[in-house]
Amino acid sequence: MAHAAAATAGRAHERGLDVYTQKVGMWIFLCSEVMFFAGLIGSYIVLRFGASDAWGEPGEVLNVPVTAVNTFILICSSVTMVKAFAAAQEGDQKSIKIYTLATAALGALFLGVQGYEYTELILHSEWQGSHGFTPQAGLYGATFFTMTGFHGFHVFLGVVFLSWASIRAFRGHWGPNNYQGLEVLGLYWHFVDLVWIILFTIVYLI
Amino acid sequence: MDWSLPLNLSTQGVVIDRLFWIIAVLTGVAFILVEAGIIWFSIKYRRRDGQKAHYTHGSKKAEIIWTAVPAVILAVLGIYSGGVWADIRGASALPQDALTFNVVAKQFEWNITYPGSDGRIDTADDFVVRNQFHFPANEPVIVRLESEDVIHSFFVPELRVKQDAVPGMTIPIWFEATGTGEYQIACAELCGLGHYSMDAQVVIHDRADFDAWSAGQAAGN
Amino acid sequence: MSDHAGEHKAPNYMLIWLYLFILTVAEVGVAFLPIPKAIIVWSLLIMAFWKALLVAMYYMHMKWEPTRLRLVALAPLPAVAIMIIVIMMEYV
Amino acid sequence: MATIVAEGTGQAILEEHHPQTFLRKYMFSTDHKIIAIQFLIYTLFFLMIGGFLAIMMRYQIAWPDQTLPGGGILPESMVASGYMLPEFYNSLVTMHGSIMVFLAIMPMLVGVYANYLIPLQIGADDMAFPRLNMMSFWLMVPAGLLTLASFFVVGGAASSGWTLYAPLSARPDLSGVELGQIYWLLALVLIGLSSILGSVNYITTVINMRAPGMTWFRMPLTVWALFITAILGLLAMPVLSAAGIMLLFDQTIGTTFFLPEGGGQPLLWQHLFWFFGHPEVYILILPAMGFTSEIIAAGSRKPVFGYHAMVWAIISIAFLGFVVWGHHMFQSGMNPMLGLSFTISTLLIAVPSAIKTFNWMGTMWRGNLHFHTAMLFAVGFVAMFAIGGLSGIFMASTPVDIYIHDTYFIVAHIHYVLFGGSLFALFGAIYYWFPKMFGRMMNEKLGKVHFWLTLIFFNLVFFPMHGVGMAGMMRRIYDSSGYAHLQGIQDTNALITFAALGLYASGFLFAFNFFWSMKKGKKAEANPWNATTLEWQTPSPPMHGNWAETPVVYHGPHEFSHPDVEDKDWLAQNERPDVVSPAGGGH
Ligand code: HEA
Ligand code: HEA
Ligand code: CUA
Ligand SMILES: [Cu+2]
Repeated sequence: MAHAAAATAGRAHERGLDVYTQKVGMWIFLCSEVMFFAGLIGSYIVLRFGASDAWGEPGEVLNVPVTAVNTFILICSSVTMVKAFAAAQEGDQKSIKIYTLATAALGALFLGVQGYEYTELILHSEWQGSHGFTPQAGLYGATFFTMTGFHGFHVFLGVVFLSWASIRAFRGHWGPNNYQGLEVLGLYWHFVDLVWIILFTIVYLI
Repeated sequence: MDWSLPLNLSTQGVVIDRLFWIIAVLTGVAFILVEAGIIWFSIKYRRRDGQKAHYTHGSKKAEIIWTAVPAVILAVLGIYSGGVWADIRGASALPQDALTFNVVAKQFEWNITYPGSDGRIDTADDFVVRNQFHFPANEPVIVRLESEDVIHSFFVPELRVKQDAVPGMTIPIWFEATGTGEYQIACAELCGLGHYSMDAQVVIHDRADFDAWSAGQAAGN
Repeated sequence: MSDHAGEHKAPNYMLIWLYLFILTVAEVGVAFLPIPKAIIVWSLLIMAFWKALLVAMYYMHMKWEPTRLRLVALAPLPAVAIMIIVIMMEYV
Repeated sequence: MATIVAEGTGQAILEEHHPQTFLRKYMFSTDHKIIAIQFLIYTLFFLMIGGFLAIMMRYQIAWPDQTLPGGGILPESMVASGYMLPEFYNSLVTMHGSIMVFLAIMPMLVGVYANYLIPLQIGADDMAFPRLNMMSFWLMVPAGLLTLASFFVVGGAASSGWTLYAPLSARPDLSGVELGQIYWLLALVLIGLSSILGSVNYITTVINMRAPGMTWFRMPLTVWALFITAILGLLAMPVLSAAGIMLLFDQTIGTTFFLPEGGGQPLLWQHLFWFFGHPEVYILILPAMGFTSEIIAAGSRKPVFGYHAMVWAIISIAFLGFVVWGHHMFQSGMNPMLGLSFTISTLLIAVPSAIKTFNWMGTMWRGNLHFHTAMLFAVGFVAMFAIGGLSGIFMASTPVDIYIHDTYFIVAHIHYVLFGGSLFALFGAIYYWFPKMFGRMMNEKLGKVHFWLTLIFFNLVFFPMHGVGMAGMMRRIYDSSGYAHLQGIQDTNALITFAALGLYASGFLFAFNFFWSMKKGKKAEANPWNATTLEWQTPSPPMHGNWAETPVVYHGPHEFSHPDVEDKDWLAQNERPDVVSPAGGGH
């Protein structure tokens, strides 16, 4: 990322978005992510409309309290992420390290809780008289695992990138002249959080 | 091959064919306009050294004309098509109390459930015949399409009827034959390796013949 | 370098966090209230939308971005709306 | 996020002075021009494969009762005792359509030309994200390998049509195909990822990296078309990926998204597929329209007639492209109430297409037409696309579609728009930009022979298909001899097959010209067509980094035959304005 700012400035260009290229690129990429999740969520809505009897009441199978805590974890990771970015802008090296690392850790924690949730569902729950709530458990199971699974996959990628950002933080890479990488990564991370907000509501609570 | 639509034997077919030929004329005119224009320009304005092309960025007037004219034609066509479509497939187009058949598609055959002697479907005297669809001419009939496995499509060219049979759905369509004879149901949706040979016999009778045939079948059951 | 993110006073990120926290608690609470399902669903959707908006506006800095970038971000929404509405019409 | 890091100008220039290994320079290059050439070779290869599958299909259709020549070398699961098996025919149709759309035409339009032309035509030194760009090519490689491999796995290649309608595509027990289908779905996900990464790159590059003076309305129409196409891809591809993944789960882990036995919805697949699929067909035509505009302007020595209208037509086609998908589903059992709105929106989309068609003719009007091969193909495009577009009007009318849906009338439409449209324009583009890409000219004599053979054979193959469709011949059937209503068309089918052989053979004439010219062609100057856009104002082929110094743009994109310019009939976009009275940015 060292030359990112210089590179953009070095290119004589027509007035574009007045925003540096990496950030524009990330927003555009997020547009496609919106469509991807819209495909999944749209299918969920349609399938649920078509066969509403196949769905459980909130809390019937899915463990809402645990997931609420998990949601809270993800929200916390969003605030640490944005704090890391703010720290980079101010050049507060100590905070940068703490916050990037915290974000990565919270992301990993989220995945851990999700893993626990999956295991419990698959091994120890009852759904429509049969043992275990799996992706094969009708449309309810299929949509649940597909949507939360793909979200989890996005979190996983985020954790990988965040670990890389943390390593860089410890090498003193980020600072007031070099915060773009954190900002772009932050956009991705907040988007993943945002998707979760929607998923949590429609999958667990409605 | 003679560039015509095959024999038409249904009331809907009359309207469909008329619409087909209306569009053929409209698009035919557009076709000649475009192709003749291209050929003419290609010859008339071919390269001549030492002469410059006419410098212009376009003409508002011309552009408005060739936007508006197609727009109007297409709008009229759309509304007309919509009307015909509503008559054929609209929610209220399905005739009341018409003779009804269940047609169930599966790889690679058509099973037709007949209403039997009481003329009503879903009663005890219904009977099923495989790959033979008999029905009377000159009255509307309803076909309730279902499929047991994958998507098939109920296609009888002479009746100008085509409708997919989708597993998990029951789709009613109707038509009225204007003549008698023997034809074929073809399957028009790729449904597996036997798709090409998923045909069934269609026999359109007079009402009296149909009743006689139906009674004979019911007795044979 | 014409980046606006650095020009505004940083918002109080913790306050947004508190907001999100309260809304999450409220959502979980509402979901189990003994009131008609339709009311629950609509209030949940509104709260979820509100939370999403908070994240986008403050954490993703949409509030301070130039309008053109906001338009980029909003571009897929009409497509999403069309897709979902039309597919839903299968059931009316 | 490592991949989002930009490669700076500085680094690009540094690289130039390092001796590079073959691997660095041609295999894992991040130079958009090299990546474009990689895509070109890749897509031409798949064009050849896709064409070959079509020829096998045609043979079967024309002579269903005869053995397939050379079929003996194929395994028993494809050709048994000399006769092609129906399941192999279904694989051929499916993979012909899929390969042509996803591995030949789409990556050729976008992977090759968006890559090559966008930076050059807007005056940038490379893409915004060169490494992402390299990745989008290398994702296509496993996709292609999976596709080829799928023919040779147990059960054969995917065989439920390029539209992959569920439940057939999701039920190995009903289709007989398991691994082949899975391979193809995996390939599709890779292709989706590749084209999303590509789109991000193209859009960002156009938005943020235009040279000074390159305002939106001075961009060449090719850039406009590719930019809007990228937006279509960005928003449509992910939906296909999502749907494809659900289908993959139905196929492999026993979910039931599209299977009614488990409460799923077969029609949901169709909605998702066509929500992607219709924008996809415009992905396949818009860039072609862009190339055509450019080539016709240069060939006519005139500015594009109605530049602004052309831009707005592209935008409205793209926008409307998202609201017409239901026209593929008129007979699918979809709620008939939706029929009318989809008919209207579909017919509406013909209006911007009409604007474009007439504006191309307007560009030729009172021009000074130079019929080099590229120009021939571009004019051929207009003539053929109009036929395909007009046949679309028949199907857009719901009642008529009842009869012609899933008949060869549709097959005729597909090929007039995809071959007569996209591929004609692509041939034009190859002839036109070849000198820029390889620094040599293609042979004009051979090119003209190739054009006329292609035009004639193409029409002999596909025009009679309208008649075959009117006679009622269904799509995707392996043998039509069992149908009474299809008895009269067998001679036509044989004629079509002979012509298809000729068409395929002309393809090899082109291949010869292509490879021969690459080595032996006449050396090309920087601007062999005397064209105005920026890519012609730098050497052929351009150096790494594209420009000796960043160009500054003063004029609209197609200033040919400007009355104030003496002694030549063109005015490059970056020529200083003192040559003429300042031309407004909007022209
Ligand atoms: C490049 C690809 C491409 C393009 C550009 C188009 C363009 C159009 N297509 Fe096509 N279409 C396909 C590729 C394409 N299509 C494919 C691949 C399929 C089959 C998929 C499958 O099932 O496998 C298909 C199928 C298809 C169907 C479904 C048929 C069926 O399965 O039953 C329909 C129905 O409405 C349709 C309509 C149209 C229309 C109205 C246009 C319009 O955009 C055309 C507009 C252009 C013109 C009209 C010509 C120029 C205008 C004039 C000269 C002006 C004067 C005209 C008038 C006044 C009428 N197409
Ligand atoms: C762009 C897309 C494209 C192209 C170019 C073609 C080209 C051809 N197509 Fe295809 N076709 C489709 C897209 C395309 N098709 C689609 C989407 C379907 C629907 C599939 C489905 O139903 O699921 C279809 C279906 C289809 C059918 C219907 C089958 C059926 O329903 O049963 C038929 C039947 O005749 C057919 C025939 C042909 C023929 C004879 C050609 C010929 O024009 C081929 C001639 C070959 C060439 C022009 C290649 C020449 C190039 C070279 C030789 C390469 C040179 C190499 C180098 C330089 C390295 N096609
Ligand atoms: Cu049944 Cu095709
Ligand atoms: Cu379409």
